[in-house]
Amino acid sequence: MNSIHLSETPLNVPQIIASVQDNSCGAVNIFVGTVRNTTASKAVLRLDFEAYFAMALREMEQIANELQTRWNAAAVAIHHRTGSVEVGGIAVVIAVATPHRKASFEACEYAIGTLKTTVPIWKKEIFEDGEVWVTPHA
Amino acid sequence: MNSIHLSETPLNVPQIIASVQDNSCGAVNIFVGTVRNTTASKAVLRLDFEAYFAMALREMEQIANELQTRWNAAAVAIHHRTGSVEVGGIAVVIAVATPHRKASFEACEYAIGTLKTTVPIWKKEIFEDGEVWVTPHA
Amino acid sequence: MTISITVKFFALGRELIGKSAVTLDVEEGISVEQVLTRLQAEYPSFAKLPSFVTAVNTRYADKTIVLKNNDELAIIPPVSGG
Amino acid sequence: MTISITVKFFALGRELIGKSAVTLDVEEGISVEQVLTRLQAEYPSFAKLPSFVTAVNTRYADKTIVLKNNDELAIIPPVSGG
Repeated sequence: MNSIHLSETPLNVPQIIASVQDNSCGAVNIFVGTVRNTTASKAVLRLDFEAYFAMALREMEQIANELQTRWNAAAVAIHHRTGSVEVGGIAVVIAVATPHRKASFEACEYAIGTLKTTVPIWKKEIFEDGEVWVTPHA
Repeated sequence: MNSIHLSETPLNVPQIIASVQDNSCGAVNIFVGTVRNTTASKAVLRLDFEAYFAMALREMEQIANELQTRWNAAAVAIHHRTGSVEVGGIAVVIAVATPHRKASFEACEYAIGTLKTTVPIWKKEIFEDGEVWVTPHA
Repeated sequence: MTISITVKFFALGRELIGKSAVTLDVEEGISVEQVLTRLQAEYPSFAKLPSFVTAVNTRYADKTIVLKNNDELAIIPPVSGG
Repeated sequence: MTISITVKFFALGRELIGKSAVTLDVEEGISVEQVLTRLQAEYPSFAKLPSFVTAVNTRYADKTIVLKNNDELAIIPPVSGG
Protein backbone atom coordinates (compact mmCIF):
# COMPACT_ATOMS: atom_id res chain seq x y z
CA MET A 1 0.00 0.00 0.00
CA ASN A 2 1.30 3.39 -1.00
CA SER A 3 0.57 6.72 0.61
CA ILE A 4 1.25 9.65 -1.74
CA HIS A 5 0.50 13.17 -0.63
CA LEU A 6 1.13 16.80 -1.54
CA SER A 7 0.03 19.13 1.18
CA GLU A 8 -0.22 22.84 2.03
CA THR A 9 -0.35 21.86 5.71
CA PRO A 10 2.40 20.44 7.96
CA LEU A 11 3.34 16.81 7.36
CA ASN A 12 2.43 14.38 10.13
CA VAL A 13 5.55 12.23 10.57
CA PRO A 14 4.15 9.72 13.11
CA GLN A 15 1.11 9.13 10.92
CA ILE A 16 3.33 8.65 7.85
CA ILE A 17 5.51 6.11 9.66
CA ALA A 18 2.46 4.29 11.00
CA SER A 19 1.07 4.09 7.46
CA VAL A 20 3.93 1.85 6.30
CA GLN A 21 3.93 -0.53 9.29
CA ASP A 22 3.77 -4.11 7.99
CA ASN A 23 4.19 -7.28 10.05
CA SER A 24 6.12 -8.99 7.24
CA CYS A 25 8.80 -6.27 7.44
CA GLY A 26 11.72 -5.91 9.82
CA ALA A 27 12.91 -2.53 8.58
CA VAL A 28 11.53 0.93 7.98
CA ASN A 29 13.78 3.64 6.65
CA ILE A 30 12.56 7.20 6.80
CA PHE A 31 14.04 10.30 5.22
CA VAL A 32 12.92 13.66 6.55
CA GLY A 33 14.01 16.71 4.57
CA THR A 34 14.03 19.88 6.62
CA VAL A 35 14.64 23.55 5.84
CA ARG A 36 18.18 24.60 6.73
CA ASN A 37 18.87 28.03 8.17
CA THR A 38 21.63 28.74 5.63
CA THR A 39 22.48 28.08 2.01
CA ALA A 40 25.98 28.84 0.77
CA SER A 41 26.56 30.74 4.04
CA LYS A 42 23.54 32.98 3.48
CA ALA A 43 20.74 33.10 6.05
CA VAL A 44 17.49 31.57 4.76
CA LEU A 45 14.13 32.81 6.11
CA ARG A 46 11.94 30.13 4.55
CA LEU A 47 11.32 28.08 1.42
CA ASP A 48 8.29 28.48 -0.84
CA PHE A 49 7.31 25.30 -2.68
CA GLU A 50 5.28 25.15 -5.88
CA ALA A 51 4.10 21.95 -7.59
CA TYR A 52 2.50 20.79 -10.81
CA PHE A 53 0.06 18.83 -8.71
CA ALA A 54 -1.34 16.21 -11.07
CA MET A 55 2.03 15.36 -12.55
CA ALA A 56 3.92 15.49 -9.25
CA LEU A 57 1.49 13.00 -7.71
CA ARG A 58 1.84 10.71 -10.73
CA GLU A 59 5.65 10.83 -10.58
CA MET A 60 5.64 10.22 -6.82
CA GLU A 61 3.31 7.24 -7.32
CA GLN A 62 5.68 5.92 -9.97
CA ILE A 63 8.62 6.10 -7.57
CA ALA A 64 6.62 4.19 -4.96
CA ASN A 65 5.75 1.50 -7.50
CA GLU A 66 9.40 1.21 -8.47
CA LEU A 67 10.39 0.65 -4.83
CA GLN A 68 7.88 -2.18 -4.58
CA THR A 69 9.19 -3.84 -7.73
CA ARG A 70 12.90 -3.33 -7.26
CA TRP A 71 13.29 -3.58 -3.47
CA ASN A 72 10.29 -5.66 -2.52
CA ALA A 73 8.96 -2.77 -0.42
CA ALA A 74 5.75 -3.76 1.32
CA ALA A 75 4.65 -0.18 1.84
CA VAL A 76 5.87 3.25 0.75
CA ALA A 77 4.84 6.75 1.82
CA ILE A 78 5.97 9.87 -0.03
CA HIS A 79 4.62 13.15 1.35
CA HIS A 80 5.77 16.58 0.19
CA ARG A 81 4.87 20.08 1.25
CA THR A 82 3.73 22.91 -0.97
CA GLY A 83 3.54 26.55 0.10
CA SER A 84 5.83 28.15 2.67
CA VAL A 85 7.98 26.08 5.02
CA GLU A 86 9.91 27.90 7.75
CA VAL A 87 13.47 27.09 8.87
CA GLY A 88 13.43 23.80 10.78
CA GLY A 89 10.15 22.82 9.12
CA ILE A 90 9.64 19.57 7.22
CA ALA A 91 9.55 19.74 3.40
CA VAL A 92 9.43 16.05 2.55
CA VAL A 93 9.02 12.69 4.28
CA ILE A 94 9.69 9.34 2.61
CA ALA A 95 9.10 6.09 4.51
CA VAL A 96 9.81 2.63 3.14
CA ALA A 97 9.09 -0.71 4.82
CA THR A 98 11.01 -3.73 3.56
CA PRO A 99 11.54 -7.25 4.90
CA HIS A 100 15.26 -6.61 5.48
CA ARG A 101 17.39 -3.65 6.48
CA LYS A 102 19.70 -3.06 3.52
CA ALA A 103 16.85 -2.74 1.04
CA SER A 104 15.13 -0.10 3.20
CA PHE A 105 18.16 2.19 3.03
CA GLU A 106 18.77 1.65 -0.68
CA ALA A 107 15.14 2.11 -1.62
CA CYS A 108 14.66 5.25 0.48
CA GLU A 109 17.85 6.86 -0.84
CA TYR A 110 16.81 6.03 -4.40
CA ALA A 111 13.37 7.52 -3.75
CA ILE A 112 14.60 10.91 -2.50
CA GLY A 113 17.25 11.09 -5.23
CA THR A 114 14.69 10.32 -7.92
CA LEU A 115 12.14 12.70 -6.42
CA LYS A 116 14.68 15.51 -6.63
CA THR A 117 15.28 14.90 -10.35
CA THR A 118 11.88 13.88 -11.73
CA VAL A 119 9.02 15.20 -9.60
CA PRO A 120 7.78 18.63 -10.79
CA ILE A 121 8.13 20.54 -7.55
CA TRP A 122 10.11 23.76 -7.26
CA LYS A 123 11.44 25.67 -4.30
CA LYS A 124 12.29 29.31 -3.92
CA GLU A 125 14.72 30.38 -1.22
CA ILE A 126 13.55 33.47 0.61
CA PHE A 127 16.32 35.65 2.06
CA GLU A 128 16.06 38.91 3.96
CA ASP A 129 17.16 40.81 0.87
CA GLY A 130 15.66 38.80 -1.95
CA GLU A 131 14.57 35.43 -3.26
CA VAL A 132 15.73 32.92 -5.82
CA TRP A 133 14.36 29.76 -7.46
CA VAL A 134 16.71 26.97 -6.53
CA THR A 135 18.64 25.48 -9.41
CA PRO A 136 19.68 21.94 -8.62
CA HIS A 137 23.41 21.29 -8.70
CA ALA A 138 24.45 18.61 -11.15
CA MET B 1 23.55 16.42 21.22
CA ASN B 2 23.08 12.69 21.53
CA SER B 3 20.11 10.81 22.91
CA ILE B 4 21.01 7.27 23.99
CA HIS B 5 18.42 5.07 25.58
CA LEU B 6 17.72 1.45 26.54
CA SER B 7 14.14 0.96 27.58
CA GLU B 8 11.75 -1.71 28.85
CA THR B 9 8.87 0.44 27.61
CA PRO B 10 7.78 1.20 24.01
CA LEU B 11 10.00 3.60 22.06
CA ASN B 12 8.49 6.99 21.24
CA VAL B 13 9.36 7.56 17.58
CA PRO B 14 8.02 11.15 17.25
CA GLN B 15 9.92 12.19 20.37
CA ILE B 16 13.11 10.54 19.08
CA ILE B 17 12.84 12.33 15.73
CA ALA B 18 12.10 15.65 17.44
CA SER B 19 15.19 15.17 19.62
CA VAL B 20 17.52 15.38 16.60
CA GLN B 21 15.87 18.41 14.95
CA ASP B 22 18.56 20.99 14.18
CA ASN B 23 18.16 24.16 12.12
CA SER B 24 21.62 23.74 10.59
CA CYS B 25 20.56 20.40 9.09
CA GLY B 26 18.62 19.66 5.94
CA ALA B 27 18.38 15.90 6.41
CA VAL B 28 17.26 13.43 9.02
CA ASN B 29 17.52 9.72 8.32
CA ILE B 30 15.70 7.35 10.62
CA PHE B 31 15.93 3.59 10.83
CA VAL B 32 13.16 1.75 12.64
CA GLY B 33 13.73 -1.95 13.29
CA THR B 34 10.51 -3.87 13.79
CA VAL B 35 9.69 -7.44 14.75
CA ARG B 36 8.82 -9.55 11.71
CA ASN B 37 6.12 -12.18 11.88
CA THR B 38 8.39 -14.86 10.39
CA THR B 39 12.00 -15.94 10.42
CA ALA B 40 13.17 -18.56 7.93
CA SER B 41 9.49 -19.22 7.13
CA LYS B 42 8.68 -19.98 10.77
CA ALA B 43 6.02 -17.95 12.60
CA VAL B 44 7.47 -15.71 15.33
CA LEU B 45 5.37 -14.80 18.37
CA ARG B 46 7.67 -12.17 19.84
CA LEU B 47 11.30 -11.31 20.55
CA ASP B 48 12.81 -11.10 24.03
CA PHE B 49 15.73 -8.68 24.32
CA GLU B 50 18.43 -8.78 26.99
CA ALA B 51 21.21 -6.22 27.39
CA TYR B 52 24.42 -5.70 29.32
CA PHE B 53 23.13 -2.26 30.23
CA ALA B 54 26.21 -0.31 31.24
CA MET B 55 28.28 -1.60 28.35
CA ALA B 56 25.48 -1.37 25.78
CA LEU B 57 24.92 2.30 26.63
CA ARG B 58 28.66 2.98 26.38
CA GLU B 59 28.89 1.28 22.97
CA MET B 60 25.81 3.10 21.70
CA GLU B 61 27.28 6.41 22.87
CA GLN B 62 30.49 5.56 21.04
CA ILE B 63 28.59 4.95 17.79
CA ALA B 64 26.86 8.32 18.18
CA ASN B 65 30.20 10.06 18.73
CA GLU B 66 31.60 8.37 15.65
CA LEU B 67 28.70 9.68 13.54
CA GLN B 68 29.42 13.20 14.73
CA THR B 69 33.11 12.91 13.87
CA ARG B 70 32.90 11.04 10.58
CA TRP B 71 29.65 12.40 9.08
CA ASN B 72 29.37 15.76 10.77
CA ALA B 73 26.09 14.68 12.37
CA ALA B 74 24.60 17.51 14.43
CA ALA B 75 22.44 15.18 16.51
CA VAL B 76 22.09 11.44 16.92
CA ALA B 77 19.49 9.35 18.76
CA ILE B 78 19.91 5.62 19.37
CA HIS B 79 17.11 3.98 21.34
CA HIS B 80 16.79 0.23 21.85
CA ARG B 81 14.20 -1.93 23.56
CA THR B 82 14.84 -4.54 26.20
CA GLY B 83 12.29 -7.10 27.35
CA SER B 84 9.54 -8.52 25.13
CA VAL B 85 8.58 -6.92 21.83
CA GLU B 86 5.57 -8.32 19.97
CA VAL B 87 5.31 -8.81 16.19
CA GLY B 88 5.02 -5.39 14.55
CA GLY B 89 6.58 -3.74 17.58
CA ILE B 90 9.63 -1.50 17.45
CA ALA B 91 12.94 -2.92 18.66
CA VAL B 92 15.30 -0.10 17.71
CA VAL B 93 15.18 3.46 16.41
CA ILE B 94 18.20 5.37 15.12
CA ALA B 95 17.85 8.98 13.97
CA VAL B 96 20.66 11.07 12.51
CA ALA B 97 20.53 14.74 11.52
CA THR B 98 23.17 15.97 9.09
CA PRO B 99 23.57 19.13 7.02
CA HIS B 100 23.18 17.19 3.75
CA ARG B 101 21.23 14.15 2.60
CA LYS B 102 23.87 11.62 1.56
CA ALA B 103 25.63 11.72 4.93
CA SER B 104 22.39 11.03 6.79
CA PHE B 105 21.87 7.75 4.92
CA GLU B 106 25.49 6.64 5.22
CA ALA B 107 25.73 7.50 8.91
CA CYS B 108 22.44 5.85 9.84
CA GLU B 109 23.27 2.66 7.92
CA TYR B 110 26.69 2.56 9.56
CA ALA B 111 25.07 3.04 12.97
CA ILE B 112 22.63 0.13 12.72
CA GLY B 113 25.29 -2.12 11.17
CA THR B 114 27.75 -1.31 13.95
CA LEU B 115 25.09 -1.65 16.66
CA LYS B 116 24.34 -5.15 15.42
CA THR B 117 27.99 -6.19 15.73
CA THR B 118 29.29 -4.35 18.79
CA VAL B 119 26.49 -3.47 21.22
CA PRO B 120 25.93 -6.19 23.86
CA ILE B 121 22.24 -6.80 23.29
CA TRP B 122 20.80 -10.24 22.57
CA LYS B 123 17.48 -11.35 21.21
CA LYS B 124 15.64 -14.61 21.61
CA GLU B 125 13.03 -15.61 19.07
CA ILE B 126 9.91 -17.03 20.69
CA PHE B 127 7.98 -19.51 18.56
CA GLU B 128 4.83 -21.45 19.39
CA ASP B 129 6.89 -24.57 19.96
CA GLY B 130 10.13 -23.27 21.37
CA GLU B 131 12.64 -20.44 21.55
CA VAL B 132 16.15 -19.77 20.34
CA TRP B 133 18.83 -17.15 20.93
CA VAL B 134 19.48 -15.50 17.59
CA THR B 135 22.91 -16.12 16.16
CA PRO B 136 23.88 -13.34 13.78
CA HIS B 137 24.65 -14.46 10.23
CA ALA B 138 28.10 -13.53 8.98
CA MET C 1 -8.91 23.01 -38.54
CA THR C 2 -7.80 24.56 -35.26
CA ILE C 3 -7.49 22.83 -31.93
CA SER C 4 -7.29 24.21 -28.43
CA ILE C 5 -4.38 23.48 -26.09
CA THR C 6 -3.48 24.70 -22.62
CA VAL C 7 0.10 25.65 -21.72
CA LYS C 8 1.04 25.62 -18.05
CA PHE C 9 3.93 27.56 -16.51
CA PHE C 10 5.62 27.01 -13.17
CA ALA C 11 8.20 28.62 -10.91
CA LEU C 12 10.56 30.95 -12.82
CA GLY C 13 8.68 30.28 -16.09
CA ARG C 14 5.41 31.38 -14.51
CA GLU C 15 7.02 34.51 -13.10
CA LEU C 16 8.66 35.45 -16.44
CA ILE C 17 5.41 34.99 -18.38
CA GLY C 18 3.30 36.47 -15.62
CA LYS C 19 0.69 33.73 -16.02
CA SER C 20 0.29 30.17 -14.73
CA ALA C 21 -1.59 29.01 -17.83
CA VAL C 22 -2.71 30.18 -21.28
CA THR C 23 -5.14 28.50 -23.64
CA LEU C 24 -4.14 28.74 -27.29
CA ASP C 25 -5.94 28.04 -30.55
CA VAL C 26 -3.41 26.34 -32.79
CA GLU C 27 -3.45 24.50 -36.12
CA GLU C 28 -4.03 20.76 -36.00
CA GLY C 29 -0.75 18.84 -36.38
CA ILE C 30 1.31 21.41 -34.42
CA SER C 31 4.31 20.03 -32.50
CA VAL C 32 5.50 20.98 -29.02
CA GLU C 33 8.48 22.67 -30.65
CA GLN C 34 6.22 24.86 -32.81
CA VAL C 35 4.21 25.92 -29.76
CA LEU C 36 7.44 26.91 -28.04
CA THR C 37 8.39 29.06 -31.03
CA ARG C 38 5.02 30.78 -30.87
CA LEU C 39 5.38 31.37 -27.11
CA GLN C 40 8.80 32.95 -27.66
CA ALA C 41 7.27 35.32 -30.18
CA GLU C 42 4.31 36.26 -27.96
CA TYR C 43 6.26 36.46 -24.68
CA PRO C 44 9.77 37.84 -25.26
CA SER C 45 10.56 37.27 -21.55
CA PHE C 46 10.06 33.54 -22.12
CA ALA C 47 13.52 33.48 -23.74
CA LYS C 48 14.98 34.34 -20.30
CA LEU C 49 14.06 30.90 -18.99
CA PRO C 50 17.51 29.31 -19.10
CA SER C 51 16.48 25.70 -19.24
CA PHE C 52 13.31 23.61 -19.26
CA VAL C 53 11.78 20.37 -20.44
CA THR C 54 8.22 19.74 -21.52
CA ALA C 55 5.40 17.44 -20.47
CA VAL C 56 2.16 16.63 -22.27
CA ASN C 57 -0.82 15.55 -20.20
CA THR C 58 1.39 15.15 -17.08
CA ARG C 59 4.01 12.97 -18.80
CA TYR C 60 7.47 14.07 -19.82
CA ALA C 61 7.32 14.40 -23.61
CA ASP C 62 9.70 14.99 -26.46
CA LYS C 63 9.47 18.32 -28.29
CA THR C 64 8.70 16.57 -31.59
CA ILE C 65 5.37 15.28 -30.24
CA VAL C 66 2.27 16.43 -32.13
CA LEU C 67 -0.47 17.88 -29.94
CA LYS C 68 -4.14 16.91 -29.95
CA ASN C 69 -7.22 18.91 -29.06
CA ASN C 70 -7.41 19.75 -25.31
CA ASP C 71 -3.85 18.59 -24.63
CA GLU C 72 -2.09 20.16 -21.64
CA LEU C 73 1.48 21.19 -22.38
CA ALA C 74 3.63 22.01 -19.34
CA ILE C 75 6.85 24.01 -19.33
CA ILE C 76 9.01 22.39 -16.63
CA PRO C 77 12.03 24.36 -15.36
CA PRO C 78 14.68 22.27 -13.57
CA VAL C 79 12.84 20.70 -10.61
CA SER C 80 14.09 21.33 -7.07
CA GLY C 81 11.78 19.49 -4.68
CA GLY C 82 12.92 17.62 -1.60
CA MET D 1 46.98 -12.28 48.17
CA THR D 2 43.48 -12.90 46.81
CA ILE D 3 41.27 -10.43 44.98
CA SER D 4 37.55 -10.44 44.29
CA ILE D 5 36.12 -10.28 40.78
CA THR D 6 32.59 -10.47 39.42
CA VAL D 7 31.76 -12.50 36.32
CA LYS D 8 28.60 -11.60 34.40
CA PHE D 9 26.71 -13.92 32.07
CA PHE D 10 24.17 -13.03 29.40
CA ALA D 11 21.73 -14.71 27.03
CA LEU D 12 22.68 -18.33 26.27
CA GLY D 13 25.67 -18.10 28.64
CA ARG D 14 23.43 -17.02 31.50
CA GLU D 15 20.99 -19.83 30.75
CA LEU D 16 23.72 -22.49 30.58
CA ILE D 17 25.30 -21.38 33.85
CA GLY D 18 21.95 -20.71 35.47
CA LYS D 19 23.22 -17.44 36.98
CA SER D 20 23.57 -13.88 35.73
CA ALA D 21 26.63 -13.18 37.90
CA VAL D 22 29.08 -14.87 40.25
CA THR D 23 31.64 -13.24 42.52
CA LEU D 24 34.91 -15.17 42.74
CA ASP D 25 37.91 -14.94 45.04
CA VAL D 26 40.96 -15.42 42.81
CA GLU D 27 44.74 -15.06 43.18
CA GLU D 28 46.19 -11.66 42.32
CA GLY D 29 47.72 -11.66 38.82
CA ILE D 30 45.09 -13.97 37.33
CA SER D 31 44.31 -13.46 33.63
CA VAL D 32 40.92 -13.55 31.91
CA GLU D 33 41.98 -16.81 30.31
CA GLN D 34 42.70 -18.41 33.69
CA VAL D 35 39.29 -17.34 34.99
CA LEU D 36 37.68 -18.97 31.96
CA THR D 37 39.51 -22.23 32.70
CA ARG D 38 38.24 -22.12 36.28
CA LEU D 39 34.66 -21.44 35.08
CA GLN D 40 34.84 -24.42 32.75
CA ALA D 41 35.91 -26.61 35.67
CA GLU D 42 33.21 -25.32 38.00
CA TYR D 43 30.39 -25.16 35.41
CA PRO D 44 30.67 -28.05 32.92
CA SER D 45 27.72 -26.64 30.95
CA PHE D 46 29.80 -23.51 30.24
CA ALA D 47 31.65 -25.55 27.59
CA LYS D 48 28.38 -25.69 25.63
CA LEU D 49 28.58 -21.97 24.88
CA PRO D 50 29.76 -22.21 21.26
CA SER D 51 31.36 -18.79 20.96
CA PHE D 52 31.91 -15.70 23.07
CA VAL D 53 34.23 -12.75 23.65
CA THR D 54 35.06 -11.05 26.90
CA ALA D 55 34.81 -7.56 28.34
CA VAL D 56 36.43 -6.11 31.45
CA ASN D 57 34.71 -3.20 33.16
CA THR D 58 32.35 -2.72 30.16
CA ARG D 59 35.12 -2.66 27.54
CA TYR D 60 35.95 -5.43 25.12
CA ALA D 61 39.17 -6.98 26.45
CA ASP D 62 41.71 -9.51 25.33
CA LYS D 63 41.87 -12.81 27.23
CA THR D 64 45.49 -12.16 28.24
CA ILE D 65 44.47 -9.19 30.39
CA VAL D 66 45.32 -9.44 34.09
CA LEU D 67 42.43 -8.70 36.42
CA LYS D 68 42.44 -6.29 39.36
CA ASN D 69 40.44 -6.31 42.56
CA ASN D 70 36.70 -5.60 41.97
CA ASP D 71 37.00 -5.98 38.18
CA GLU D 72 33.85 -6.96 36.31
CA LEU D 73 34.45 -9.63 33.69
CA ALA D 74 31.63 -10.19 31.19
CA ILE D 75 31.11 -13.24 29.01
CA ILE D 76 29.65 -11.89 25.74
CA PRO D 77 27.99 -14.40 23.37
CA PRO D 78 27.58 -13.19 19.76
CA VAL D 79 25.43 -10.06 20.02
CA SER D 80 22.15 -9.88 18.12
CA GLY D 81 20.55 -6.53 18.87
CA GLY D 82 18.77 -4.38 16.33
